[in-house]
Amino acid sequence: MFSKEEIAQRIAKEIKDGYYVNLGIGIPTLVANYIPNGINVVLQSENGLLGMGPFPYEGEEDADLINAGKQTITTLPGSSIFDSAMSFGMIRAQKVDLTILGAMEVSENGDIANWKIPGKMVKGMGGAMDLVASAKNIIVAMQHINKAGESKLLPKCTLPLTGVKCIKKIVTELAVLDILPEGGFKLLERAPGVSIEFIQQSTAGRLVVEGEIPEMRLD
Amino acid sequence: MFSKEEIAQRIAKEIKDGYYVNLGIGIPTLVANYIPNGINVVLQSENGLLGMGPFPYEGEEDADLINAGKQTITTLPGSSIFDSAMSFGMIRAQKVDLTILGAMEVSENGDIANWKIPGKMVKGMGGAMDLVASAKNIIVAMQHINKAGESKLLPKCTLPLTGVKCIKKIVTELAVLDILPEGGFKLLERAPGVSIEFIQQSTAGRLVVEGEIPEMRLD
Amino acid sequence: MINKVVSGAEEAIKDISDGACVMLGGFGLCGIPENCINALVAKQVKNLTCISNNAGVDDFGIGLMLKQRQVKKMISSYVGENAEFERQLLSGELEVELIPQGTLATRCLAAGYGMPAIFTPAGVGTEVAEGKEVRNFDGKDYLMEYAFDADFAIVKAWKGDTAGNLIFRSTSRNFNPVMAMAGKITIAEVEELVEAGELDPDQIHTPGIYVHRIFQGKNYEKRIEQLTVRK
Amino acid sequence: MINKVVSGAEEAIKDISDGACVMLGGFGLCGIPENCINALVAKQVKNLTCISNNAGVDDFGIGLMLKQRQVKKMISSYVGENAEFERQLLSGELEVELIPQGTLATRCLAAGYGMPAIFTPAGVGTEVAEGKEVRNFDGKDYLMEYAFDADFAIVKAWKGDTAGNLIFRSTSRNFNPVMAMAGKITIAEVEELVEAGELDPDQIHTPGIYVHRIFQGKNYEKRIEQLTVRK
Repeated sequence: MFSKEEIAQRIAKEIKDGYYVNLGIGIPTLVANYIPNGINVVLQSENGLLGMGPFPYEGEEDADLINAGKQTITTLPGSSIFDSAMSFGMIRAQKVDLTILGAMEVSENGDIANWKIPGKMVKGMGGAMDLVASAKNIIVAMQHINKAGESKLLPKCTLPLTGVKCIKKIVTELAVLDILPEGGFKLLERAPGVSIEFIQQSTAGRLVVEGEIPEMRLD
Repeated sequence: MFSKEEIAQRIAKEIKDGYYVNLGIGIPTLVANYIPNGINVVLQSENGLLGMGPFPYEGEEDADLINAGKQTITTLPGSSIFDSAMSFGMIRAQKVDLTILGAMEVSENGDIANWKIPGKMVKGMGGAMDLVASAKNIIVAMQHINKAGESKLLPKCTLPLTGVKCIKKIVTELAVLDILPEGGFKLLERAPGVSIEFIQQSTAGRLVVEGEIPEMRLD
Repeated sequence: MINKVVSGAEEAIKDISDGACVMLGGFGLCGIPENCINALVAKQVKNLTCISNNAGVDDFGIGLMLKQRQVKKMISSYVGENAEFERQLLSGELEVELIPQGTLATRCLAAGYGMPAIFTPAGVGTEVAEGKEVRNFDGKDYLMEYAFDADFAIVKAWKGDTAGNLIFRSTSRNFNPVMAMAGKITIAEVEELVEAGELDPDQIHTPGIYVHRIFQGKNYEKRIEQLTVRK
Repeated sequence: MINKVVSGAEEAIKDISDGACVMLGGFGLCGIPENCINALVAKQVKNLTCISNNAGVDDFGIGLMLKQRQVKKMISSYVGENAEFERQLLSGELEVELIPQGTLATRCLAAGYGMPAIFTPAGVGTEVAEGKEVRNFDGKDYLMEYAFDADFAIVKAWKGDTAGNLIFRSTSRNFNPVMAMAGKITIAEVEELVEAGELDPDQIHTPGIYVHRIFQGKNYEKRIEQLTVRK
């Protein structure tokens, strides 16, 4: 099984040179730590920044410079700042190459639910609905099974949706899976030591297993 | 009868302190010369400038700084520059208080034609259609009668329209007229020495004359 | 040039009265109009509809207005970082309309650019789409969303001049420029107010035509919500 | 940061081929991409659809392309400042679509902001409205106009950096930022190209994400169309 850090590390391998990438809160944020050397990537923060740099050193934080998670950050040489309308404009116009975000549930046709649990306090969707509706390439970083041991990869989402038919790829503690255009979770890789049977058992939606399924590699 | 300069001078009296004003090409451009002292006005040039200043002194012209008529101009303290989308954005959002433009024809219901003469080379509407469709207050500066002696204030425009039901006021070499909400040219003032009969005779559309019609004053 | 300067927050908000619809710039606590919020709290104006990406925290920002129950309705994309908000929401005292962040920004842009409605794919197929017109362009569905119609917009800029021109600093820009364009009356508080002519016309983010009142704020706290540093 | 620098105009336009739809920034001759236009003239690419507010003059700007009959169709708001243009138009060699200037700008904005269509009152009740959807909002009629879909946008900026960030100077900004956002491939020529990090992030007009190729142009003529001076 993979740790959160390893999920992030595996997702980082999907990032190609020259990509503009938007990272959601949680595991996706960790992806930034694993971008391979020699790969030039620009991180977009939807509150209005291209070229998000690392956290500042203590004492160098700037209250005017935060990311979409409201954390203090830094800029990089070549960064640019813009307003919220332009930020979501470039997202809608699909100028951002890759969006990585977390999910509570994903369905086998690519629907995602990640913003609301009925009966619980709702904090809001923030920019998630804009991102999933607009991005041409979305990878979900999530746990395969919830704390109650139930699968989060479902035939159909049970929670209120964030977006429909938008997710392309999922990386969990157990596996890497693509969403097939015709529906279904296509198993691509399994985490080291995790059997296909266990993945099958942990996937409530339709799992498609074809041929040899290699173990995920992080190198 | 009024000269072009006098038409401009009369229109300048309509400008109130604090107005943002867009001036079209021709007589409207001359209005800038007659804005009374003590009246603070900001001129908008739709190619992307607020706070248009006078023409530059010889040798001080800047190829990057022109107005919508492509003339070299200057900025003023407090000027701002923006792109064409924002320029027409503020026009559409009615942030510009007054638009002054020329016309080939105006109809008694406030339609205007000023961009195209069938059979002649068409140069295009530029920003005129945006301006007339958006502005809350439009004054037309025009000749009452054309070179052939025909009225340009008509029951209905004969030329292709630039905008419909948008003109509020007209100042010509003969008269100042309002367009009535229910249609009709309401005579407000006549140029010095011009009789109501002559204005009547020069107005093909419905002219409304009520009560005393004072002479236009320029002071 | 037209002079937009007022004496301070109190004068700037003097005609914001009970029941008004007010937009407030900022993202989290970053770039919020601290002086005007404090003045609204002091004025105790009630039944406000507030359009703001977030709702502040318990003891800062819009949270201060919530504490006094001055807000009837919040229109935001992300809220709930304060306990009082949650209490009022769950008890039904506070009405909340949650909308996608990009939709929020673009509905401001639409108002500022005189576009009555815009199309966005955000929310298609979700509860956000309920009751809204869906339209397909080139095989993709979009929701039609209307321009905001706010009585007042209150924004915070870094520098401003007497003509109302604004320059924002870093990511405190966020919603401020689009809201500045969207208010019927726009109030700007700035950290530094200069004479018209001192700002480079090429570097102005919000032209003065969109700003009706401007003043130099004071005692900016600029609280940091998530101080995060590296070793 | 991603490096967008190419060697010059020739490389920048190398894949613009016959029949392409190309947007060109500038207002009159102010802020036009002189180097790229010259390269397109040298390349003799044909049957272009050009989206540009104006069409240059006889011996400068897009006029040079018209002279060589490289343009099949012009989409502009104001043209006819050159005799060859008029000749080709009257003879039917050149197709011309005239659209209101604000509609032109906003259809660029729509493309750059991922909005498939926008509403504008410009042209309602005129021949511009023919065949277009009219929609009433709050008692006022608007035309629905579609976002542009251009293969290339070519813009001219004052300064740019290796990451593709652009800063424009004075009113040579005009259509350049909105077209920069609207091209599937955007090419920027700049008067001064600097390293990433040399431009203030707060002062960038066009973020590099919208720019695919950038180079420092040379021999800018910057011709003035209407030299007007005071005594």
